[in-house]
Amino acid sequence: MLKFLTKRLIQTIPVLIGVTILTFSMVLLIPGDPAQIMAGESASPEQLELVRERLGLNDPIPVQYLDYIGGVVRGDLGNSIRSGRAVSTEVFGRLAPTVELAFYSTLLSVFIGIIAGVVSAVRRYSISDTLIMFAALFGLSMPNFWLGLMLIQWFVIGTGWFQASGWGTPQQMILPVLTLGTAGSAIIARMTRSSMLEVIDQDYIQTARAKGVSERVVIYRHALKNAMVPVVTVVGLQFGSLLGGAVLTETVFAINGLGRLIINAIRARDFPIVQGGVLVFAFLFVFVNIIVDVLYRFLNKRIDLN
Amino acid sequence: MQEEVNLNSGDPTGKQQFNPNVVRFQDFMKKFYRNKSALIGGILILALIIVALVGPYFTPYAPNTQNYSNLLAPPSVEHLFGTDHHGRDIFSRIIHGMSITLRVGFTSVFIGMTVGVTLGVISGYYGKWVDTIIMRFMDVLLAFPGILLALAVVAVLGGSLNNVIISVAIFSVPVFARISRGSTLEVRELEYVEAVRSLGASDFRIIIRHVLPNIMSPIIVQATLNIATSVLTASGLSFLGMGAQPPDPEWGAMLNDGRNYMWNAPHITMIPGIAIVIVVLSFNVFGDGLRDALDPKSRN
Amino acid sequence: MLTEKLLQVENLKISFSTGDSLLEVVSDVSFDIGHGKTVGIVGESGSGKSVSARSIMKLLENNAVVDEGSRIRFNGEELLEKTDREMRKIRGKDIGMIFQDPMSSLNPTMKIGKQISETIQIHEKASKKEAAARAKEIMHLVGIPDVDDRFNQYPHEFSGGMRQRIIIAIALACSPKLLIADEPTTALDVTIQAQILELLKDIQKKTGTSILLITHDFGVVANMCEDIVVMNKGRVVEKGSTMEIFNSPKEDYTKRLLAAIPNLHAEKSQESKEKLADIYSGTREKLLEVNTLAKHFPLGRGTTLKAVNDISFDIYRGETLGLVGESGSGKSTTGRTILRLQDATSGETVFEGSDINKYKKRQMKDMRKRVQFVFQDPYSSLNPRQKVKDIIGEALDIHKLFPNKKKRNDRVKELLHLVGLDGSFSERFPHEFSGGQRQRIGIARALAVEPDFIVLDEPLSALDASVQATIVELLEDLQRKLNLTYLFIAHDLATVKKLSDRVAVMYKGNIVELTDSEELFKNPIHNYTKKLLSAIPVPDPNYAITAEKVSPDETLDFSTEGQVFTEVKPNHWVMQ
Amino acid sequence: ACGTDDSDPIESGDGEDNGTAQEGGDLVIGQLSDAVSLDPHGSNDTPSSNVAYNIYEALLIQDENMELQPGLATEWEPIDDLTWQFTLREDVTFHDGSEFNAEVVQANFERILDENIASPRSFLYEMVEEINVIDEYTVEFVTEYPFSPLPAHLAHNGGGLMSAEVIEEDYAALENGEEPGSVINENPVGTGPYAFESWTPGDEIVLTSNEDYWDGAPALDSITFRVIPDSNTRFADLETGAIHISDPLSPSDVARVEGTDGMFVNSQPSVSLSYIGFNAEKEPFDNTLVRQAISMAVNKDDIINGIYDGIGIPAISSLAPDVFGYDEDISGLEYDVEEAQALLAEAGYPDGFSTTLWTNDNQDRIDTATAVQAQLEEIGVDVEIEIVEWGAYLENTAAGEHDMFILGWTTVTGDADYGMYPLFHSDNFGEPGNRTFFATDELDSLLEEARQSADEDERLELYSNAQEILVEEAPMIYIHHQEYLLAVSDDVEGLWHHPTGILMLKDVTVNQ
Ligand SMILES: Nc1ncnc2c1ncn2[C@@H]1O[C@H](COP(=O)(O)OP(=O)(O)OP(=O)(O)O)[C@@H](O)[C@H]1O
Ligand SMILES: Nc1ncnc2c1ncn2[C@@H]1O[C@H](COP(=O)(O)OP(=O)(O)OP(=O)(O)O)[C@@H](O)[C@H]1O
Ligand SMILES: [Mg+2]
Ligand SMILES: [Mg+2]
Ligand code: NI
Repeated sequence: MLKFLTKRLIQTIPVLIGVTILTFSMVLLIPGDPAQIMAGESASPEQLELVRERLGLNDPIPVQYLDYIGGVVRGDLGNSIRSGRAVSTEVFGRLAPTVELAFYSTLLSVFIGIIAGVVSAVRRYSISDTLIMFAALFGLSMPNFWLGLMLIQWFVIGTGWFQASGWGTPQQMILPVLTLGTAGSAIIARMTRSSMLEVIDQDYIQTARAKGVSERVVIYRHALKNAMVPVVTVVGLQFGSLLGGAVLTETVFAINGLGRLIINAIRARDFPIVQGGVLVFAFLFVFVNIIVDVLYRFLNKRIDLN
Repeated sequence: MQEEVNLNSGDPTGKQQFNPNVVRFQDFMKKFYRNKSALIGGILILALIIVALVGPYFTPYAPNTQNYSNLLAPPSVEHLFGTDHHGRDIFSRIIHGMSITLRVGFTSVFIGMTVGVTLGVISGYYGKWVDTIIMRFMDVLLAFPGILLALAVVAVLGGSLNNVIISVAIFSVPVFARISRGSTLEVRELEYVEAVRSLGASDFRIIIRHVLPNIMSPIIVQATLNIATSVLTASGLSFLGMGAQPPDPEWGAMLNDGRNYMWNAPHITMIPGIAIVIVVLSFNVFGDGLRDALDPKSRN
Repeated sequence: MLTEKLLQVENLKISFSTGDSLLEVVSDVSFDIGHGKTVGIVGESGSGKSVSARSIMKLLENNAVVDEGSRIRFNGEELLEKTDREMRKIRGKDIGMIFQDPMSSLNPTMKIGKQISETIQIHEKASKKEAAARAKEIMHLVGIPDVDDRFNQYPHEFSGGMRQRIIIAIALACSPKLLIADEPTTALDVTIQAQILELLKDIQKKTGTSILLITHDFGVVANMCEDIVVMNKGRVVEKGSTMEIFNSPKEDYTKRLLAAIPNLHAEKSQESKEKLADIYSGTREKLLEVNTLAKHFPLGRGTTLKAVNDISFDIYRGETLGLVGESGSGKSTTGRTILRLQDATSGETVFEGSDINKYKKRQMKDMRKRVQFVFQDPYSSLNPRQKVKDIIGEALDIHKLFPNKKKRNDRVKELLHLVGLDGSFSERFPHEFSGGQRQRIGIARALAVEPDFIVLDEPLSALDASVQATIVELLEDLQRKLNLTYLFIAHDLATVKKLSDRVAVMYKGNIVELTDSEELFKNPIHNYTKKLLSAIPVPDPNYAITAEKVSPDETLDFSTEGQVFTEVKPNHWVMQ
Repeated sequence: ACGTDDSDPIESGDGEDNGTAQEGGDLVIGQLSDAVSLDPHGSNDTPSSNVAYNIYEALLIQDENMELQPGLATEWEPIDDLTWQFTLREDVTFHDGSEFNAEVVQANFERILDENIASPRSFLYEMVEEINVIDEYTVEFVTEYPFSPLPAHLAHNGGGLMSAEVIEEDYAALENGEEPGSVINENPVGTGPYAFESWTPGDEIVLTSNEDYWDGAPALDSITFRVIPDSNTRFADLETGAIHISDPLSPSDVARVEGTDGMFVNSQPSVSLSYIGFNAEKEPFDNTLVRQAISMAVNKDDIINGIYDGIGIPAISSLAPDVFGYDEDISGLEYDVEEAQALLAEAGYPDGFSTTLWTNDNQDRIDTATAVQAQLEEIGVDVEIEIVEWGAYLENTAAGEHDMFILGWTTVTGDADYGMYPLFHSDNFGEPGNRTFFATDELDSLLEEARQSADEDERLELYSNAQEILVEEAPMIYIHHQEYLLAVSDDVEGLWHHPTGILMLKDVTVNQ
């Protein structure tokens, strides 16, 4: 296991290099000039030239890339083109809400999703199965902002129990977590259901039944663990994509998170921020995926990760 | 080469003249029919396709005709689903937008699934450095902001509908890859895979015949659900100039349009939302049925 | 309230819906079991034994239909009318069940120990710790070595026989009133089998448990049962006390069945003797040469399990090498490793002159056609989503032996016939078969490509005597005609003796004795071999297994430390 | 500040100035986006200006009628064609305690014009050649060419003045490889009524009352600018009292605010314009008749009523009524489909033609495009709408790759020069503002003459002519002058909204 972990951590490096290269190529591909955006729309050509020179934008791309990597190795992610602040300050300053939001929402969606999925599978084709499917599909088909705004309407304006914007207190955190968690639980529920159905008429489930253990134990202890691999994959993806920025939800609830930062940076062609953000994402992602792989192994000892 | 060698006296009993491939398919269909949900799902999908194809000829209004004297009207006899903020008839727009929405949702999922599952299964099956390379590459893709990728696609290929489909498909490749890899890791350790390997089956054969059928159900679930997310993602990219552009009545775009009117005219958001639900529901019901039909143990 | 009989089964009728038709597999089956009694069900493979047994627990496949006229009364209560919730209270506590298929009956993702202690925890309201202690005790009782380590392992790390013992342990954990044991000892060597049977009797004595024992092994029946029910083709053909049935069977089928019991004292054929002469004189071609082959499994915490410990032997073309030994001694592992289904830890397997561990892809594929494996656990080696015709036809497709599907399917039907199955079965899925039928599907699959060499890992363990005889005949026939070579792993020593030219005895990863079969059975030298031979149950109700035959494991622990394999007599090798 | 930035559809309020300042109060403003920079020279967006306006003061200010009033300068007069002289207010100190004097003014403007700083606001002062300190409280601006709107430009918040010490420190940091403005952003020091307290990027900026303010300490204890991007969320926060002002308010929400107790709508006619530009260098838009035809085929009332809920006024030219130089006697091209068709036929397109209309992803603009598309269909012009992402949009419209496009412009100086020169002078093709690539020699010289003339009447005359030409030539469809809308809590008093989009907070009080 230790070997596996070290190996995977080492593999982070090529991933990080990969994303930085990809981001740099985007700079080449997409229109929009950071110098222009920084210097303002009305800057004179001479001014632009100066800005480009100062930002090193005139160097050949490989040189810029190496400069950048050199900086990263020294722990310097550069400065935002738009605000001039250090990228690390901007990015890490927003990491906490994003990670917290992702974490709590995933927790919630795992909780709701698995229970709903199990109920759905156990009572296949019953009313509750159908209702859960409807709810899940509705949750998926309506964009996140919809639920977010509805929750604000009901629980902020309607009852005054919660706060609509910001992040930190429970009053601020519950609604966004609910918004994201509900959406996430939809897919987890569906995945759990189908995966459970695969497992539920296996012989060893009969054995468990023959032992006389309660149906709850049969389902949650025997069947569920065997059905978890696809579910864990989806949860990992879910968590990852939330880390990658739940932009719509962050926007609706005015949460000062990474997702919004990156989107704004992309729109402003603030590439140092984008680079920094993507690097952090990549790192988190690799990390989440390591956890997922370790969980695979935990769930099923036959899975050989090496 | 040695087919004439007869091991024992056992007389060949195959008297029926049939093509086993056809039988296999018929068999599948038989089960499929017996399965109510598959049938309902199939009928729904068929109905959707028919409506998408011929519906536009029968709508009460043109989808883009504006009427500024009748904005945001709630559903009524005259306007079944009400009108939007340009006074357009939402019912007609829903019908007209169906084919484009279905196309975006279905095609992008199909492409993403094909590529993703291929990569995921190869990765999970072979493991070792193949797994490392493919999965780290998927990590890169996942970590990379989709918008940036979409921007690049627009810059290089332009903003056509096909390109939005490609972009959305690219986003879903790592999702399918990870799901199919996870399940493959499990299946490849099972004894029957070992048994087939001992018969000398090629890896390709094992993957196609033995791994894939046994990892289908999470893939089916992901695919049927992804139709909804793809429609939403695709319309989320329209601000980059990708895909459906106004006034095309693409559902995801209609849904987003309603955002400013959620309080005075909630139906503008709800109706396309429900329309998407219905499409996704059809595919999900169908997917459930497909799963059951593929499962030899569930026969009713 | 004590009714006269603990279990009364009346007019049990069960059908399966397959495709469009209803298939009646159990018809009008009636029998009963008294308190503290043991009733054996014997009968043809596929005759409905397991289905009947499962129906008592109400754990049938969902496509099964129990006819309305059927009655199953347990302790005076009608089980068929009980709801699932009510049944749950009965299962495990009042009725324990040992399922036929040990691998698929264990939860692959739950630790072995937990699977046993769980039952104890529920039914005896024991604490986690107590339950674990009890579980370890039971594991010890069923003969699992190194219980503390094994407690935390997973089913796939257990040998076939060990898994079966775990299933037994689970069923015994709560001393139920009725124990339904469906072929409980098929994968066990005779010493452990004896130990288990003794254990069952012991429990019965202490708690008055009734046992419904399904088995094909008349030795076991003779030793255990008061009454016997003989089934054939879904019907009860004969019922009676053990003595009656053994001594004066009435029905033809019963007579045939009894006649087919292999005889340990039969002389070896002339043919076999000639073969041995060839081998010993060195004129017979060596097909396979195994040199200091080892396979180790990590046990965690740095320790390794030497499942196969530097063994060497040769296999000659056209011979049958029997491989017997204690459950968990490494027989299956040996088989898998020499076919490179698992990578060896060290050592080499020379197949026709070159080490298969160094084979290139092409050579490998070629070898895979010529060498086949029949897996010990038939169910899990069959792809659940494939029809039998595709399972058996797979190898034919892989090696492109038939130009079209029709010819291929004809061939599949022919193979099914060979192993005694109906051609129409080719359209079914694996879960729709009985244990013995699945086993034969595995054999048919191996025979399909007409290989040169087959490793048969307990190929007959689930078959009744008559079918067993058919298969043995088939194997011998093929060997004669096509000069096939077998590595025959089994615990049924009579069959091993009949089929094998030479026999190797494995014990704890080592081959402790190797000689021709006649010699081995006449003059066993190694202590383990002696123990083994003495534990063979005799298919005669007059000879019960005696207590001293069932050795506690201390005496069974014949150390092999520092010993070498030496030829004590001509062609008789023993670890000393 | 050409107002093209899509994230600032700015709102404004009428001066409901009750004057009775109560002591204390903490005002919280929920706004669409965060300030980019608190360096007054370092940004050009409305949120930044809104914050900066309270910290820094300029030499002059514009009142609600866009009339110039004394700021940090008490008097100003042109010395000759090229020279303006300003007398500075005495006894003004910065938040850090340093003195305000002529040298500070010089240091500030030299910084704006320093190419190394690359200030996005330098365009406002590019005509300034030198800044001379005459004595401690007198300063002189010398321009390259006669430029009469200079005082108006100096009233722009880009001319906000900061402490010379901070400027020095910032320069020092620049030497060390920091970005310009990095020191100022951390420690913005001005003379304004509120002093900088803290800034959590992306979240909020807090200002506190400057007790030593030269005009007396302001009423509020603090002002917090919170970023709340979603208008519905801002509404909810306003409703629950978490914020006091929601900026901006979208027209479709006006009814909702009006229907809710405890809040009101504050609206302020703006000096901004929304327009649809043609590419006058491309066929068929190089043809004046075509441009006129299309302009006449667009029903501005429908757009204003349908999309902006009737808020705002139809535009005739690029100048809003409040802008100096606006001529109310000029009438624009009237909506007339038949005439439009006739013109199109005359231009050689009796059956219309196909073209594209670009917009960025601003919802109002997309809706405008959608409406225009339907309207142009009536004269046979087949319009395809393309949404273009903001970065690409700016780049591609500046490069002239478009056919038609939708954009806006805010005359932040309140002077016609700024409302016309960048948009229509041939020097300003592309990036600087003239994305229609329309220019005529006549217009060029009118605009040049007008900016150089010191005589107000003459300037009015010249601009009137220019407006006539712009109506006639129709280089763009002038859609409307929006109104800045705010949702304000009833607890807030004394708030008004400047026509350039800035919130005037000096005299605000909050009942708590
Ligand atoms: N799920 C099923 N669907 C259809 N047929 C089935 C199913 N399960 C069992 N059968 C059939 O029912 C018959 C009886 O099976 P059963 O398992 O009871 O046999 P058995 O007597 O236990 O045989 P064995 O000794 O081989 O285990 C067999 O012919 C088998 O093919
Ligand atoms: N994959 C594995 N991981 C760990 N241990 C294993 C594994 N496979 C087998 N073993 C161990 O190796 C030993 C030998 O197992 P093997 O299956 O070869 O026994 P066997 O002689 O075939 O026994 P049986 O007659 O019970 O089938 C056993 O102790 C078993 O627990
Ligand atoms: Mg059976
Ligand atoms: Mg074995
Ligand atoms: Ni501007």
